Amino acid sequence: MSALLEVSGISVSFDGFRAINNLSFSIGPAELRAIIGPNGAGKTTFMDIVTGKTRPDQGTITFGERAVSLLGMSEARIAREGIGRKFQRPTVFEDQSVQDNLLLALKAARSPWCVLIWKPKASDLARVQVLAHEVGLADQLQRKSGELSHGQKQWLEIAMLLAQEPRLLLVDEPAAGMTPSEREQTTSLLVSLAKTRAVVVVEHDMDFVRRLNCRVTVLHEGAVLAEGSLDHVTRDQQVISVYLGRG
Amino acid sequence: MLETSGLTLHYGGSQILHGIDFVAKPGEITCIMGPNGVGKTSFLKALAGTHPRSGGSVTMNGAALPLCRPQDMARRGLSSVPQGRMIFPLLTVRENLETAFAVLPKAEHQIPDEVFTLFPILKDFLSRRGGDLSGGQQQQLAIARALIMRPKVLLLDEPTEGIQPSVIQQIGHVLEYLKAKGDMAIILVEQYFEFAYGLADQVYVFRRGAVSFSGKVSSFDKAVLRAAVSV
Amino acid sequence: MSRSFFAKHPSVLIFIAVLAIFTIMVTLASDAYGFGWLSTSYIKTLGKTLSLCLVALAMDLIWGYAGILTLGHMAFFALGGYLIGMWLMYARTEEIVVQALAHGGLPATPEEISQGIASQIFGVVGTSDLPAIWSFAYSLPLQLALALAVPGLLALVFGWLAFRSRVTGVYLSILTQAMTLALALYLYQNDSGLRGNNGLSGLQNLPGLTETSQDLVSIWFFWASALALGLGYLTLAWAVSGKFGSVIRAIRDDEARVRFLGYPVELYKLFLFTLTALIAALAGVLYYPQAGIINPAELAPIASIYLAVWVAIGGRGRLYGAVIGAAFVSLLSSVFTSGRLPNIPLGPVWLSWVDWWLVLLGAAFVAVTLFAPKGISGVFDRYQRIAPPDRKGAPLGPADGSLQKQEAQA
Amino acid sequence: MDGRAAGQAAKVDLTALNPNAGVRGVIAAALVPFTLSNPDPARRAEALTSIARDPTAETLAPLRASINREPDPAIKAQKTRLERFLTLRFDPDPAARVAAIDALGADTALDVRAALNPLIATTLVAAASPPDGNIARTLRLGRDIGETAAYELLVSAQLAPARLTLEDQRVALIANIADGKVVGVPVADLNSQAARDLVYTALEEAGKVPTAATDDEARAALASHGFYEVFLEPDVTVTAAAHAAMDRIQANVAVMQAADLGLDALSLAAIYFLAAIGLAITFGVMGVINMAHGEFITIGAYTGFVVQLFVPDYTLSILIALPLAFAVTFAAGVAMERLVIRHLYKRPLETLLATFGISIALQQILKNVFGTQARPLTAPGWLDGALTFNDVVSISYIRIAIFVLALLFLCSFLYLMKRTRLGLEVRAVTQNPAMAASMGINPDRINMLTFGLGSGIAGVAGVAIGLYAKVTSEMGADYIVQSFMTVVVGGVGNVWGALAGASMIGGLQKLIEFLNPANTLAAQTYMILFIILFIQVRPRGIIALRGRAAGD
Repeated sequence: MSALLEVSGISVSFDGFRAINNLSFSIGPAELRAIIGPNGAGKTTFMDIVTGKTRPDQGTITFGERAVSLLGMSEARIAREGIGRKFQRPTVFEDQSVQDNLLLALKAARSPWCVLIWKPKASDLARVQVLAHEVGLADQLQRKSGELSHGQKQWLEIAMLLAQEPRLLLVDEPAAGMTPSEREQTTSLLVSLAKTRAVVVVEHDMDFVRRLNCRVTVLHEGAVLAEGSLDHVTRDQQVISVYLGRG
Repeated sequence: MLETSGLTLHYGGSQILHGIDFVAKPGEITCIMGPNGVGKTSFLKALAGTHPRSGGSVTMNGAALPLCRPQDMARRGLSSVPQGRMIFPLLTVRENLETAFAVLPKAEHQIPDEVFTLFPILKDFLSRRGGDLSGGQQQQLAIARALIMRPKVLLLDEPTEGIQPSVIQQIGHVLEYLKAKGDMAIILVEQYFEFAYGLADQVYVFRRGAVSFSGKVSSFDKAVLRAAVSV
Repeated sequence: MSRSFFAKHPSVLIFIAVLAIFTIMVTLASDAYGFGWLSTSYIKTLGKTLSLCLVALAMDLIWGYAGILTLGHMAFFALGGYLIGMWLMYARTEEIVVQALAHGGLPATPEEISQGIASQIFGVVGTSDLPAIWSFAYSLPLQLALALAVPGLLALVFGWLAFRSRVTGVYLSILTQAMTLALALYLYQNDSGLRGNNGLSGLQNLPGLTETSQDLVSIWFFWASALALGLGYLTLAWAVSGKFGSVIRAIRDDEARVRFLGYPVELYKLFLFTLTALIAALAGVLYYPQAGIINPAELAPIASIYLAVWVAIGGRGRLYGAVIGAAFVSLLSSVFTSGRLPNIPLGPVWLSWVDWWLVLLGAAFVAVTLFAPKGISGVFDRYQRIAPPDRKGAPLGPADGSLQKQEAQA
Repeated sequence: MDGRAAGQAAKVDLTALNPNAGVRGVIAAALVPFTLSNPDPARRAEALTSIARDPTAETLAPLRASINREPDPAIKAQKTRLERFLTLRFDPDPAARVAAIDALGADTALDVRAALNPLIATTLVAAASPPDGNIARTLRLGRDIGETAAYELLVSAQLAPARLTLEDQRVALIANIADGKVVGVPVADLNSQAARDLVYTALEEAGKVPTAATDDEARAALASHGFYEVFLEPDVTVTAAAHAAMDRIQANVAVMQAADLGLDALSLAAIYFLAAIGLAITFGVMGVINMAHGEFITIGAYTGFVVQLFVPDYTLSILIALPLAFAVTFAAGVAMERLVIRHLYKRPLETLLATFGISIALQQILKNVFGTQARPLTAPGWLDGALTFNDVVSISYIRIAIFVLALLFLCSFLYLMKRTRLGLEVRAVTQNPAMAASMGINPDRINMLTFGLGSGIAGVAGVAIGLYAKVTSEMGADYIVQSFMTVVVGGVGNVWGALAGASMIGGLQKLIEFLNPANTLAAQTYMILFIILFIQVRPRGIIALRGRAAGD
C-alpha cells in the first residue's frame, strides 16, 4: 500500500528548543490513525508542519500518488491539495449563517475572481443540505453559527471539513468539551470517514482512542516513541514511563 | 483551609468543570490526580483566579471569596507554581524572586535565607536570566518565587513534568519540609504516581471535569489507586 | 441582478430609491433646472459629499468587511483628482493660450502653444518646461485612463509588497500611512511636476464649456456623482452579498482559518486593496472638478484617518453605514465650520462653533468607538431587532493569545 | 554752524572722495612697513587682517621683512601664513610659488581655499586652433559643453553670427505681412515652425530680413572650432601644484563633511529618539497605538511656553519646564489610559481610532487656547551659537543639549527599568501579564503607570523640540508618523529598538539630504520608501523581541 502522506526526517526548533526531532510518519489513503503523547510532545507542531503553517528546518513531506512535495507551499495551496484540518477550539465564522459557513467550505474554485462571480447551483445547495443533515444541523441552516452550542459548532466545523472533500483529515482533539453522547457520535463519524480517506486524530482521552480502535502513534519529545495497536503501545515500557503515569 | 463547593468553569461555550467539592487543610498535601484533559489545571486556575469560575463558591479559612482577580488572590495568601513554570525568561533569577515582593510590606522586601537553604543552586545563579536556566532549575526558581510570597495556600501544577530525577527528589524534600512546617495548605496536581503517592495526605481523582473519588491516601490500596488514576 | 437579489437585500432597494429621490429633489431645488432654492456652491457641496460617500464605500469594503484598516485610501482619491486635474488645467490653459496668441499677428505654432501652456502652468514654480508626466495631459481619454491606472498600479505594487510579507493589523495601518505621507511630501516639492504646494487650480472650469455657467456644471457633476455612487453601491452590494462577501468577512474574523480552507488570503487582500483604490480614484476624479482646487495637503495622512472616522461613525461592515457616516459627518462639518451658526455665550467668552467643532468631532468619535462600535447604523439594527450572537465577551476575530488555547488543553 | 542750510546742491554734485583701488594700494603699500612693525601687537594684527582682506603684490616684501623681527609667536605664525598666501599669488619666481603652495599641505581652512581658487580659475575660450596660454583642458562638444552653450561662446567671440530667436523670427515675419500673406504664403498657414522657417528663408533670399545662421551653418561653425578651458594663471607648474593642493584639500574636506554629516545625523537621531521613546513604551511595551502621542509632545512644548510667560529667566524656566511638562503629560496620559485605552486593550485598531479622536480634539483645543501663530520657546543664552571644530565641522549648542538630553533619558529610562521596583513590575507584566498577576502585581496599575510614563516622556521631548523648532498646535502631528516609523523600524518592544530605529532613520535622512542637498522633502520621501522596503526584509524591525505586542 503506497502512502498518502509521507513525512520523513523532519526537524524544527523554536529558539533553540527542538519541537520536532527527526520525525518520520506515513499514513495510507484510507486509514484512521490516532496520535497521542504528553503535553509538548509536538503533536500540534506536527500538524502545523503538514498544513504549511510552520516550515521545518529539515526533512521532506510528500503527498498523494504523485508524491508532491508540500514544502514551500502556502497553507492555502496545501489545503487545496486536499488536506483538511480541524482545530481544537471550534473555529467557525460566527458572524455568518451555517449555510454560508458550509458554502464557504464547499469544494469550488478559490480565486477571488471565480468566487466573485460564483453562484450556488441547486446541486451545491443540495450538497449543503446533505452535509448539514449528516451532522444534525439540517434545521439550523439559516441561523448564525455564533448562536450554536459548543457541540454544534464542533459539528459544523466537521461538516465544513467534509465539504472541502479532503483526502487527508487532521483532527485536533475532537472530543474536547463534548458530552458523552456527542463523543459517541464523533467516534462513529470519524470511523466511517476513514473508510474513504485518511484521518489523523490527535487526542488525550484514552477512552476515546480506544473506541476509535485504530493504529496509534505515540509521540514524545518530537519523535515517534511507539506505533501499533492501542494494546500494543500501552504495554510498551517506554510509553508507560513517559505517558501513562510514570509508575 | 481552602474549600470549594459546586465549583464550575466554562471555556466559552464548553463546560470544563462540573461542580467540584474540594477541601485542602494546612499542614497537609492534597493531591489531585487523573489523566490529561480532565480539568485539573483548570481547577487550579479557578482557584488562582486566572480564569474566573462560572459557578460555585470558594472559602478560605471560613471566609467566602468573591470572584476576584489573580492579584487579589495572591494578596489573600494564595500563590501558585503553574504548569510550564512560567518564570519570567528575560528577568534575572534575583529579579524573578523579587517579583514576589508585590504582596509583602516594604520592610520585608528581601529574599529570606530559607529559600537558598532549600534551593542552594539559585544562590549561584542569581544574576543569570531565568530563560537560560535548565528546566529543573526553572522549576526550583518557580517554587522559590512562590514561597517568598509566604502563602497560606500553595498550588503546584505538575512540578515534576520534564524534570530529572535528582531535582524531583529535591522538590519532594522541600514539599515534605513545608508540610512539616504546617503553615500552609499544599495543593499538588501530579501525574507522577509514585511521587504523588509518597507525599500526599489526601487525594482527589478527577475524571472528565468531576471528582470521581477522593479520600485519605492511607485508606486506599496502592495498586487500586494506581489503576484508577492511570486510564 | 435578479429580483431575488433585491428581495433578499431590501436595504439596497431602499438606498437606491432614497438616492434617486434625493437627486430629483436637489435638481428641482437647483438654479439650473429648478426653483433655485439651493445655491450653486451648496449643490457643489452636496455633489462633493456624494463623491466622499463613494470613497467611504470603498473604505467600508476593505475595512468594515475585510478588516484591513488602511490609512492610505485618500491618497488614491487625491491621485485620481490630480490626474484628472492635469487634463482640466492643461486643456483650459490651452484655450486661454490659444486665445492670447491669436492676437499675436501670426497663428500660433504647436511649439508656441505648448510653450505658452507650460509657462502659464509652471511659472509659479519657476520653470517653463512641461514635465514628462504631463505628456498625456492633452487628451481626456488618456488622462482619464491614467487617473485609474496610476492609483491602481500604485495600490497593486504597494499591496503586493505589504501583503506578501504578511504585514497585518496596526503595522499595515502605519505602513499605509507612511505611503501617504511619502506621496504627500513628494508632491510638496516644486520639481515634482505638479506645482508643489500650489497644487492644481481652476479645475471647476470645464474646457470647451467656457460659456456654460457653473450653475449647470455643478448639477451635472452632482448627477455624475449620484450615478457613480448608485452604481458603486449596487456593484459592491452585489459583491458582498454572495460568496465573495462571505470570504472576505471570514478573512476579517479569522484569516488563518480561511487559509486552511484553501483560499489564497493574500490574493484576496491584494484584490480588495486594488479594487478599493480604483473606486477611491474614481471618486477623486468626480470630487476635484467640484472642489476646483487640489494640493498636496489633500494627501495628508489625516485625511485618510478621517475617512476611517466617517465609516466608523456610520457603522462598519454595512454599506449604507459608510454612506450615512460620510454624508452625516462631512455635511455636519460643513455646517459647523461655515461660521453661520450662532456662537453660544458662555459667561464672558463666546463659544465659537468653528473653533470647537473638531473638539466635538474628536470626542464624539471616541464615544462611538467606546460605546457604539456599530455607529449610527446600529440604530437600524435596533429597529429591525437584529441582535448580535452572544459571544460571552469573546472577540469576533481570531483567538487573541495562545493562553486560551493552552487553557483548553488542560 | 548755525543751523541754516549751507546751501542747495544737486545730489549728483556731492560725491564722496572715494579713492580707487589703485590709489588705495599705493597708500597701503606705503603704510604697511610701518604698521607691520608697530610696537602695538593689536595694530600689527589689524594690519595683517587688512592685508588678508585685500592682498596686493606690493605688501609681500615688507611682510617678509617683518617676519623675522616679529616678537609675538601667534602673530608671527599669522604672518608666515599670510606670507605664503601672498607668495603663491604674487612672487615672481614660480619655484617659490610652488613651494608656498606645497607648504600649505591639506589645510581645509576657508582662507586657504580662497587663496588657491584664483590660481585654478579658468575661462572658456573658443578658437579655431588651440590658443596660447596655460590650457586646463580641451572640451569635447556635447559631452563637456553643450552645443547651445558652445555656439553662444562662438557668437560672443564674434566667430559666428547670432542665431535667430523664435521671437525675432516672429517679429520679422509680422513686419513682412502684406495682404494677409508673407512672400505669397497666407498668414493662416504659418502655424508650424517648418512653415515659418521656409518663409523666413525666402525673405532672407529676397534680402528683406537679416541673414541668420541656419542649423547647417551653426553645425559647421561648431565643427571648425575648438573649445578650451584656459587657466588665468599662465605658469603651468603653479597651476599643477595648486590643483594637487586643491585635490588634497578636497579629500580632507570630504572626510570632514562626513564627520559633520555624522554629527548632524546624530543630533537628528537624538530628536527622533526623544519623540519616539515614549511611543516605544506605549506601543512597544503595551501594544497600544497612541495617535495622540504627537499632541502630548505639543502639550509639553506649550507647557514650556507658559512657564516662560511667568519665569523670565530662560535657564530657570527650562529647568522648571522639563519636570512640569513631564507631570502635565503624565497626568494626561494616565487620564487617557483610565478613561479610554483601558477599555480597548487587545483591540489595537480601535485604540488607534479612539486615540486619533483624542488627537484631533486636543489639537483643536490647543489651537483655540494658544492661537494658530507659532509661539516662541526661547533657549537660554548659553545655548546660542555653535561648537566649531573647523571651517567644515560644527554643531550648534542646542543640538548638543538635545543630544545630551536624549542620552540622559536613555540612562534614566534604563535605570528606571532595571533598578527600580516599578521597572521590575513593568517588565514582569510585559513578559507575562497573567503570571505577574499571580505574583500579586496589579497589571492594571502597571499599565496605567507605563502609559503615564510614555506620555510624560513625550512632554519632555516636546520641550526639547520646542527649543529649536517653532511651537504650534500642529508640531506634534509632524512627528507622529516619523515616530511610528522609528519604533517599527527599530523593533517593537524595547528601548534599544527605538534607539536603533532613530539612529537609522536619522542617519539615512541626513545621508539622502547630503546626496540630494537641494531637497529635504525628497529626502523624506525616499526615506519612507526605503522604510517600506526595509520592512519587507525585516518585518519585526532591527531588534526583534518577542513580547506582548509582537504577537499582533
